[in-house]
Amino acid sequence: MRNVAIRNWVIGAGTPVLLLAAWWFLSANSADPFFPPLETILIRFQELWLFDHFQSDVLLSLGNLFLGFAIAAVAGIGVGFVTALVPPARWMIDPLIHFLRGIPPVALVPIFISLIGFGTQMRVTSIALAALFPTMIATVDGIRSVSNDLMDVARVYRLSRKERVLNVLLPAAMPQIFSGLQVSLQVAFIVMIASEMLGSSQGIGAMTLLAQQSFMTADMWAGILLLGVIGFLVNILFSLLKRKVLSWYIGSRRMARAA
Amino acid sequence: MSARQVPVLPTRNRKSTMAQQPETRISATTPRLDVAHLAKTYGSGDKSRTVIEDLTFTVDAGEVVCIVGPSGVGKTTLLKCLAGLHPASSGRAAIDGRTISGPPPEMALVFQDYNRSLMPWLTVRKNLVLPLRHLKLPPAELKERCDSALAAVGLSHADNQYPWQLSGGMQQRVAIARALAYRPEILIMDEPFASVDAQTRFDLEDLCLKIRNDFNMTILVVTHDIDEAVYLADRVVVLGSRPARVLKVVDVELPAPRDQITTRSLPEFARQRTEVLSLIKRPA
Amino acid sequence: MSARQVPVLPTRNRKSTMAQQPETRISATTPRLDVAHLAKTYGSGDKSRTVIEDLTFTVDAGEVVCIVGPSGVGKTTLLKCLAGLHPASSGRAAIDGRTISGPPPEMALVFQDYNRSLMPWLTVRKNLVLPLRHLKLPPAELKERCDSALAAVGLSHADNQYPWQLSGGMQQRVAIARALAYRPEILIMDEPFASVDAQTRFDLEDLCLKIRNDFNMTILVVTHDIDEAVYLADRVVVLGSRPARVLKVVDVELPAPRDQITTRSLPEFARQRTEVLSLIKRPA
Amino acid sequence: GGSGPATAPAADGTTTLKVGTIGIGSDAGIRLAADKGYFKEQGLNVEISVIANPPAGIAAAQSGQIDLTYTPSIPLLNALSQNVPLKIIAAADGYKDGASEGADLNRVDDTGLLVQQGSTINRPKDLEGKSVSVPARKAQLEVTVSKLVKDDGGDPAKVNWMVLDPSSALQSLNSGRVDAASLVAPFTSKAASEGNRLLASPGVEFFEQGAIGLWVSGANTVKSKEKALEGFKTAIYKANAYANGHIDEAQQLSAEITKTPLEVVKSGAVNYWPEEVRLEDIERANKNLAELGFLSAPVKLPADVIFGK
Amino acid sequence: MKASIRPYAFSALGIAGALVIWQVLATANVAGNALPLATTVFTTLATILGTGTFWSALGATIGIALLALALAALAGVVLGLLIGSFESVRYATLAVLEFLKPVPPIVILPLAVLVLGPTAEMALFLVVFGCLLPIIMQTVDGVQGTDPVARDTARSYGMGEGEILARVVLPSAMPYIGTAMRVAAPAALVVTVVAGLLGGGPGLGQSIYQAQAAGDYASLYGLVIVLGVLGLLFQGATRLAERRVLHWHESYREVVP
Ligand SMILES: Nc1ncnc2c1ncn2[C@@H]1O[C@H](COP(=O)(O)OP(=O)(O)OP(=O)(O)O)[C@@H](O)[C@H]1O
Ligand SMILES: Nc1ncnc2c1ncn2[C@@H]1O[C@H](COP(=O)(O)OP(=O)(O)OP(=O)(O)O)[C@@H](O)[C@H]1O
Ligand SMILES: [Mg+2]
Ligand SMILES: [Mg+2]
Repeated sequence: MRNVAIRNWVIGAGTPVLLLAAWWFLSANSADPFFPPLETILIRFQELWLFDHFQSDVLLSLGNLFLGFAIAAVAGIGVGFVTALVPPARWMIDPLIHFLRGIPPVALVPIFISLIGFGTQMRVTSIALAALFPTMIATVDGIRSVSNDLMDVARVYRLSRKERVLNVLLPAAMPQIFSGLQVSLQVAFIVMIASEMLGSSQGIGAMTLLAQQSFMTADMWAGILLLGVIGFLVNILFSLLKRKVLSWYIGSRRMARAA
Repeated sequence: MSARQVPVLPTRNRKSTMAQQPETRISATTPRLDVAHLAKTYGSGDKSRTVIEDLTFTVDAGEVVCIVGPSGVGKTTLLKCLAGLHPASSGRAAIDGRTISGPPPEMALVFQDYNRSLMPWLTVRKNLVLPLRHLKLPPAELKERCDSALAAVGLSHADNQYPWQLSGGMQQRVAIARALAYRPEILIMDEPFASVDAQTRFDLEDLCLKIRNDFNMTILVVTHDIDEAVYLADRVVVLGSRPARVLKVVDVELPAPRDQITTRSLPEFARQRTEVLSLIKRPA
Repeated sequence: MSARQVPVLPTRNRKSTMAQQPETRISATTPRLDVAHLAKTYGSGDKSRTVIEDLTFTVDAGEVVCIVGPSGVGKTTLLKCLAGLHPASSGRAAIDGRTISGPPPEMALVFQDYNRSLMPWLTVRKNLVLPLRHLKLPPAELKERCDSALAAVGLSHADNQYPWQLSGGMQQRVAIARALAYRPEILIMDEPFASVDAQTRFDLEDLCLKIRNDFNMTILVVTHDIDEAVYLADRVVVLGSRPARVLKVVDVELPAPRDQITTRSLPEFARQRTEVLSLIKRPA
Repeated sequence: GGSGPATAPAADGTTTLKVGTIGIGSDAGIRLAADKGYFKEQGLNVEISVIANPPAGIAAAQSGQIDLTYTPSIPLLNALSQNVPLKIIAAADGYKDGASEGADLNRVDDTGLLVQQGSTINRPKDLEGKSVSVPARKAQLEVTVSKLVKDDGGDPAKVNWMVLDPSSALQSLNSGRVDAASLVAPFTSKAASEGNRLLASPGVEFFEQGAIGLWVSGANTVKSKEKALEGFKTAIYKANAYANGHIDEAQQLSAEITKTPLEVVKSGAVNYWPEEVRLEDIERANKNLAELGFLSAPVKLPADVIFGK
Repeated sequence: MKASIRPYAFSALGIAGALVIWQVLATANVAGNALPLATTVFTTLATILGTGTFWSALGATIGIALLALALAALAGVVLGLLIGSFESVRYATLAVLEFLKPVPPIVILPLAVLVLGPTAEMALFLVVFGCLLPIIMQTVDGVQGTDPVARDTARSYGMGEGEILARVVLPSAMPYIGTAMRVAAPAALVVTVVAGLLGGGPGLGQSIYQAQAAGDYASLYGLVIVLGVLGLLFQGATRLAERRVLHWHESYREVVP
């Protein structure tokens, strides 16, 4: 039993280390302009991001990301509730929502530019708008799949409308809302990068794209690495939040599996 | 489990027509619950399906009535009509003469799907508290009600656990405790003891009889277990055929303080259960 | 439901040590199933939890043995050890003297969580066929086995439906039919009739006794219903306390062709059930 | 003499060359070569596809995904500075010798720096602290405008560069979201016709003369398709000469390619298609880039960077 | 009868309302030429639909998206079954997968463009990269989510490991895979377009880029509308496929009264 745990731990930690080592040694003497040595990439990473452009670019990008995502989350859940609870509203905007959802958010960026310019508002608006849909759709799905049994309980014990929304519908739909939020976060991340391709060339996405266009491949790799690390960390942060809020759901799922 | 040593549930303090009019308690002329020519059809048009056609029976105040009948006959449907969750298609169900048109405030319902009727995101205690919120009770009483209800079903130790951390039988008891903490005047339970082991089942049956005595609660129980029906009930309503109708209402005449060992070994008990059994066993 | 008019299940054609050595059938000296000092501990280290400590009992060929005991005592755990799904922590369980180390081919298990043991993506018939595939039976026999098993549990009409289109009791019967179609020599069932109504339950109990007689099947049933245990069993194993141990093995001496009405009204029946009951009811 | 398997002509004796362009007015040159059959004369079958931007074209060319790409000299120098193996095959567009000494610079330069009619910006130095749109960072327009600012005594680092596609840039200029826009034809003439003022012609002031737009191949392609590229060069120069001699016909084609009305094309700069690539012109740009700080040092151009020289 | 028509009436109302608002805003000239009239856009769209280049771009987009989706599904399910079934493989890949999972394809777009150029292969690579990980992760979840009771049932009836994998584990992982595909299908389309828009790959993305570069807003909006409709079709198709394959699953069961 113990041996298995240790073995798993070794495998789990060892493989990434091994892969990094392989990358390091295989690329060490690379002359290919597109695959520079890992060492060069890491040096550029340190020079570029720690902490030269940290404030001006990294924080700027992250600020837009979080602001846009927060707006999307609040609006998505709110609109989702209204849509789910008022059938005529749902019938009216459902087709439009699914239509808009099929449009790549990146394709909308030029339209936003022409409508609201290319400043921070444009970036935040495009992030928020694109990230709104997954949360909203998940919220509607979540509310509609709340079991009738729970709603019957709420009626039998005569819970008020407010209690029903806050104490039954919201928590019951939470697991689905969270998976919607997770998709929203991914979309927000994508649009964050895309929105930086135009306007003032500040931000991680803009710098990475610029590095690519001027053939500074080490810089481009450093940017990709940074974006990967940020995506990873943001995802971990989100998972922690989810674990806290949905501890009951995760626990019950685990229980159902182990039973 | 110590349901037999049930802590005394304190007398309820909610306004109660019953408590204020003690003379009606024994009066058989004003039934507490009155089901008259009740019919229920699901759906409409081609897809309509009549589950209950013409059901008539009454439940007096302070009575325990059990409903038995084959699976799918419409027992749960009947209870949902009584609880005001489904409107009756015709006929009527009334409490104290008032026709039921929405969930009546003096009633609580323990659902058949106990595992789906508990909120999985709330601990056991919070599940009990949820329906009590809008009663705006003083905190001390709130706590006291939950404590005694949990003690009554033998789950005092589990109050901080989540429903999904409990075994099926324990979940079922949480659903019962929630109804007890609500202190209804009429308690309706749909196969409430289906998932508990024999010992706990006996304890809960006795708890049921005890709260009836202590609070003069009116109790309606659906069960598949005919022994249980006979042991618990003052009267057993036997439902049969589809659409559902009352085959017979059997009056159970067993001596008053019932006891799991002695009551069940009475010859009269055997006679009564055989009667119900033969009603059910006849070819559909 | 017409389990009472059970179509005769044809004699099995699978190789069977039993069938070839008829003399052992009645011999009490070589028990079919032998549980000796069985112990089962879940987990290891600090988190370990001993569920079964030292369990010893035997089941003879052609016998029906019922196991009763409080919820969570370890009945399901015991059955999973017998079915070779969990290894025993110490002691041993053996079939015909062979220690069980993996799922034994002559055994079928009906799970307590019947609704989770049916594959929701397969129709009722395909659920029955699934475990028969690797037996490589001729198509005609395959069909015949499924037909008769479905008829036996009264579900011939439902063979093209999906499990989730059926009521709980019907699902449970599908799980039983699957085991019947597999034609095991030893049938182990974990609370197999918990979700069926009284009438169907009686029918299935009688089916159980019938297949034992027709095929000399050895049957082990876990149940919460003490009446059922006494009605079905040749012997009742009463489990108690935690970790689980055998409180007593009660020999049931009721006349051979049992009948729901007459057997249950025998004074001897009442005596036996009271004995089991009092064993269970004593304070834990 | 490269005669690898890739040079093997098709059954009908023609070799296929995949060429990437960015879809601008000077594409009239290559279009003429195709339309007039100059490629066919050389036994070539040229497939033209549109690429998003010169760096993408360079990437595609070096990896062999396409055989030739259009690129201005600045992205090429950027790539060469990072050791991307490329060769210049032929000239695609540029300025006549002595163009920078002419009076009407806007008639030769298809790039332009524009401000609103009433703007307070009157000379490149005034751009300090102002927002100026460019189609891409560190690319031709940023570099050339930077030189204007620097030559005028200003500091290009103090300019607020905004990346905008030309139509958004024009719109932003009109609505005052940017203070100046650097544009390429046909947007320069569009901007002028919408009431904006041309401040300078950065292209010709930077490059002065010679080839700017180039047809470029990856080093591997040059090895394996030497003969075909030789043919391409011949055909292109024949077309360039024809275009220079038949401006009306070329402008007609330009209008088609860029989907702009012919009047707008005619009102803008007149394209010029050079008939050779001179190392000194490239070196001049190279030196300017280094002086402006876009390159840490001038790229050491290999002796054979220009194909066939 | 009346009740079943109402939703559609409201939907039509919603769409009509949106179009009217658009037309009014455009007529009021709130965003200059950046917001053309709805009517202009639809007439432009009609002309675009008449051109061959549009259809070949549309074909390229759909082709790339579908091919990549198929590749990703095949590889993802196989890898997912492998990772989900063997603990050591799972531990070995855990960290790498967790790192790659949140990395959107747009992050490696610059690299893909550099190495593969503005080609169909580049778009294909990006789409596969974007769809593969969610499918792998979901399949692993599905394998792990296989009900142990179902697995035990199969074992107790003497079914072999391979048979259990094919007949029990795979079907019960199907709903997870279905969810992954439903998310992946529109995503595949989106990434294909992005690869064209930002990386110069072939297809509608490139057409949008060209329309935008030329300041041709009517075409730009027309193409965006085409994408919206295409997205709807993709979603509809995956939903339909899922309903067929997963008709037995809770979310698709037709309730029999
Ligand atoms: N919402 C509904 N719509 C249509 N038919 C329904 C609905 N609910 C129940 N039914 C049908 O009504 C009949 C009676 O169902 P009900 O649940 O009342 O049976 P029951 O007597 O409680 O059975 P059990 O003992 O199995 O709980 C069943 O045949 C069922 O299929
Ligand atoms: N996989 C497991 N790991 C750890 N503990 C377990 C596991 N399975 C069961 N247990 C524990 O073992 C004990 C016995 O469980 P088991 O399911 O055997 O009880 P049971 O007698 O079948 O109860 P019931 O009548 O409710 O079905 C329980 O306390 C349970 O929590
Ligand atoms: Mg019911
Ligand atoms: Mg069990």
